[in-house]
Amino acid sequence: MTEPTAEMIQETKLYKSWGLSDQEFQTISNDILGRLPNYTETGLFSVMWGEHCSYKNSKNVLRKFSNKSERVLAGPGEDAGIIDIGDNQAIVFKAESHNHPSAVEPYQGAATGVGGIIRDIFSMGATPIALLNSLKFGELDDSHTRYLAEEIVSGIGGYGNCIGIPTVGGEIAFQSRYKKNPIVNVMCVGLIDHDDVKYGKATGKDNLIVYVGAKTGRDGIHGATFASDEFTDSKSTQRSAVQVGDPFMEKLLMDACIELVHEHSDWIMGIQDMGAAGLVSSTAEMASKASSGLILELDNVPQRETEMTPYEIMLSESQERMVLCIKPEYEQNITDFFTDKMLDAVVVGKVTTDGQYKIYQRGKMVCNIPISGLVDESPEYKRISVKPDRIADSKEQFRPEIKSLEDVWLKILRQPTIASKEYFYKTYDSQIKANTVVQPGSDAAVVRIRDTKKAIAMTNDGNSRMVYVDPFIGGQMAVIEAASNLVAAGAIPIGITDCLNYGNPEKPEIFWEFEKSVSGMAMAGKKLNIPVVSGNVSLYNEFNETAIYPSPMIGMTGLVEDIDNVITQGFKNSGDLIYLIGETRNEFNGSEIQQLQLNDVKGSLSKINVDQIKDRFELILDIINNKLINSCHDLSEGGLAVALSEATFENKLGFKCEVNMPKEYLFSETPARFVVSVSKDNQRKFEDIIGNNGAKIGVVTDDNRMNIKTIGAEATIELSVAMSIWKEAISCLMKKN
Amino acid sequence: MGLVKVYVTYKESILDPQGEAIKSAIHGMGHTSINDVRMGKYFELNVDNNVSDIDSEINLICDDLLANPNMETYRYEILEDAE
Amino acid sequence: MGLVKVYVTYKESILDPQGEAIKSAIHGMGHTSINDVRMGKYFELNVDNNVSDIDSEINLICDDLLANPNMETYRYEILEDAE
Amino acid sequence: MKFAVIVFPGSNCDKDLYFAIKDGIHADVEMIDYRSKSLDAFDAVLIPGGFSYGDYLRSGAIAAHAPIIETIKRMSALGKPIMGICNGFQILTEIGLLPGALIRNRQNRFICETVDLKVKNNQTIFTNEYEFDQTLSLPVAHGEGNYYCDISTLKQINDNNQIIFRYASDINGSIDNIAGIINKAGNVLGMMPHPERALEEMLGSDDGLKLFQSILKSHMNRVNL
Ligand SMILES: Nc1ncnc2c1ncn2[C@@H]1O[C@H](COP(=O)(O)OP(=O)(O)O)[C@@H](O)[C@H]1O
Ligand SMILES: [Mg+2]
Repeated sequence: MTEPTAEMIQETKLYKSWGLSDQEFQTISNDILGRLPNYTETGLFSVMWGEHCSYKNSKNVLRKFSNKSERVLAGPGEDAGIIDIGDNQAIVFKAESHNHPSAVEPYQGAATGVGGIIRDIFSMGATPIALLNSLKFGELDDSHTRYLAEEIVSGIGGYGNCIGIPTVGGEIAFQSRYKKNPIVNVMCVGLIDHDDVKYGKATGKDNLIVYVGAKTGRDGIHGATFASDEFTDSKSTQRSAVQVGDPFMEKLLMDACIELVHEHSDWIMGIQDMGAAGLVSSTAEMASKASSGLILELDNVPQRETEMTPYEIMLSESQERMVLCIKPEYEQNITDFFTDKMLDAVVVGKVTTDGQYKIYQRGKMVCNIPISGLVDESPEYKRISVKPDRIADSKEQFRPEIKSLEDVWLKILRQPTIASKEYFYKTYDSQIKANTVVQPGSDAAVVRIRDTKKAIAMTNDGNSRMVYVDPFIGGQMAVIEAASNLVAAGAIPIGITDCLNYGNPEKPEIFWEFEKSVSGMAMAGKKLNIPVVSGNVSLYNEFNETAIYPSPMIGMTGLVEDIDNVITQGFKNSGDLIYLIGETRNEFNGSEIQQLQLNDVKGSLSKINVDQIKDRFELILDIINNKLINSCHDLSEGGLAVALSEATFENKLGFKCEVNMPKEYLFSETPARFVVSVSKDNQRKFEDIIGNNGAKIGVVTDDNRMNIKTIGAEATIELSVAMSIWKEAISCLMKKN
Repeated sequence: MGLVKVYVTYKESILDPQGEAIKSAIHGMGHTSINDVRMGKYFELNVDNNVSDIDSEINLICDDLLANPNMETYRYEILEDAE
Repeated sequence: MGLVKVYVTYKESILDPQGEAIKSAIHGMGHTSINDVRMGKYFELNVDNNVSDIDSEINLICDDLLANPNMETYRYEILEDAE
Repeated sequence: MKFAVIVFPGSNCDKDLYFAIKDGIHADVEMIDYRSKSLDAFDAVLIPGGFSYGDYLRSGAIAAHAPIIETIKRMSALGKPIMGICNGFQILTEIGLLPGALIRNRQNRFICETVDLKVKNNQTIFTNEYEFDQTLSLPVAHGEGNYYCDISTLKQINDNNQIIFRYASDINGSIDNIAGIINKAGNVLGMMPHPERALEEMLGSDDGLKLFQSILKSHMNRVNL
């Protein structure tokens, strides 16, 4: 195939099918190059200026986030954010979306998502210690959805289990909007000593660019622009974008890179993973960070296929590859080092000072463009934002209809979004490395740090129903819920990473959802002093023009200073007293019970007093650190009824409670409430501290029953019945054919 | 009853990590005359004799389930009355 | 260059959970005329032409590596000059 | 006493096992590369869990051809204790030091959970610190942990008391709920559950500790004889 000439590209507007607008093409030709770009150059611009790499539609919204706190060592801009946890240690974490690849090839799409996020962490020199994932699927009554769920989950497990990083937590929700566009967000957390941090920089004239890892094939070409494109039935044959993951290769690569950073830090100037838009994005960004230029020799790039064009080599998204910038005197050491680890490392270029990106193949220059133009001068758009009609202004709340409290209670426990996710998370090795103190099944996962008293708690949250109903308040709730989960485990929230999943931002209503929900998250994060240090944006999540619910995912990490204080959500002893902390209000819009009874969510959400919630978090941490409670569980979907039920399942202990509220309120989803259990010995001290922030509602029992009295109603449910419904709901649905 | 054998392999351009690992193990064992290894899946389906259009049935099953057309190709043989 | 195709399957006596899972998925799709599914592995080996005794070489590779005789059986075909 | 933890490309429970020896029973331990030619300096060999060579082809199949395997076989012939956990067990069956094979879990899925198992033989160098029929709570994490052997092999290992651990209930389809077996000579143990993950109450169970203590104690007894 001969490539079209620069003139032909201009004439046929080929660039448009690659996602560049006429205006953008003009800027490139007139302002940046002063000539027409050739085929390869057009390709490079089109991926680098795509949403995935350039954030052109989202940059100005993302500025709302605060990324500062006394603990932040590095924020957005690096492969991952870094947060100080004391003792010269830090955690490094980031989340990544792989929605589109997972829709096309669910196993590999999800697996390569995991592989990619792990590379982001070890490329900074950190040792990955945990993985999490946030998944949103269509309803499980659909066979294609079940297929996607099964394959996506096994792809995540397949990669994480093989490479040996525990998958410790996550969330899974179901809603028909995700049927053809599942949400697959993965997060990785790593541990590092301050002095070991490495940045992805290509600096110092004549230093060498070294390529390490798997060979380059034609995988995923234009994967990055593909991710910025919507799905339609007719486009479902985008074949070239499928990448296959090789977790074995990545394990070798990970161990080697970590060892290199620890033992031979003096050999290397910078290290970077090849993620979206492969070689071009990694090398150009490394050069841009150091204001350097680069020369690349494509003939040296290890290739799996024959006759690859420069365009293909530069844009390939073959997995398990890294780029290093090294000092020339260590070239032999580096190649020997990697050869010993069964990995190929080859010099593919060098650093220059002219700021140009020059690429050669078979002696011919195939690209010569200013790096700043490619990386830093990508356009930025402020899209039009219009409030969708569905957003309600009225304060009216949905009123649940409850004839039999028992019935509704059990129905709610059977809802896939509420039911135990064990069927899925049991396929993840959550214990490898022997550090997982709290495994999946409680509020936050907790992983200890060996040889210290510290532990890291982490969670993924984001109730997209609430965000759909009211993006601003729903956004606040996502942050508050994540923080509640960490606090309930005994951890101080210290940092946020996010995945922002939305529809097509060129549609004003979608952009409004995006903007408002980010504002909500940013506001809550600022007030709670939890900085956003990394993240990812995934737009164009649509199928046949229907967008997913606005689905921001908050990945949050927390610090446990004394691991002996960690607690879980389950009741521990019969006879312990049960308290509800936080006021329960008449709030049903966007709730599980509204979804159940209306098969829809709507209405407006009530304002949230974040300052008050901040004080409540401090109160909870205070009672935990004073060892005054035996369990703590935050209330989320399904409200008090679900939280109390979940607290019984861990140790098969029941309860007898009485609350001074109407029965409907058992399902209210007022945020930031907690159910705690307290031994009688601690009652006095506990009550002194909580004052009127909470109320005693009952006692833990060992009679295998859940019993609750409300104003005018009472319900009793056998624990075994509730438990089997809750535990088996998802596996029953999955086994249906 | 008929037997249908289905072979599913990655498309040429798709990375086959297992094949690569197997190849280097084979080389390590001294069999250097093996230049290349690709690994695929193999299925044996037993089919009732009363199926009217077996080809279209098998193609459906392959397209929808046994192979993902985005990365794999398949072929099959029908062995009538293999029983 | 010759092409060798190798098929490895679980022994008859061993339950094949993947085959079972696929069978029920196929039934779920409405193809109830498929009575039984077994899943195995399929390999394509490219072999230099100058190998003297290709059968013994392939048998060695299969016995030592591609199949575990405790649970699997294999068969192969040689396609000379498949090139 | 000095332990070797063998590291194959793709092993990923090697460090856990290393810590189990170092911090769990405070013995000497070293990580040994799969290309090493000698294990003369060691008293016991531990083959860790993980995904050696990605578990590609079949778990343990490719590792069975690694250079160190011949050395491990020699150690076995000398009667040195050899223990394979999870992937290590798979490797030991692949190289024929233990009978049978580990096939795909009956439910066709990877499982990670903490399960109960019973000690069915406490007269071994690996289990003498346990009681007979004692129930242990140990984590499992595997996709191919379904122990299979033919009927005559099953009879043999039963007759010789080679079945060391059984699951308290069927978790993966293993024949006779077999979770761990020993060779006829009594010096090679393979088991699917992970004792190295169960050394501290904080992580859910410390039932694995006695296994490592048994090995240490047996060695000391022998040395002191
Ligand atoms: N995809 C997943 N991977 C791992 N663990 C999960 C996943 N989904 C849910 N879990 C676990 O199940 C438990 C309940 O999850 P969830 O209902 O989202 O909790 P919460 O409402 O407290 O945020 C948590 O421990 C969570 O980590
Ligand atoms: Mg919670």
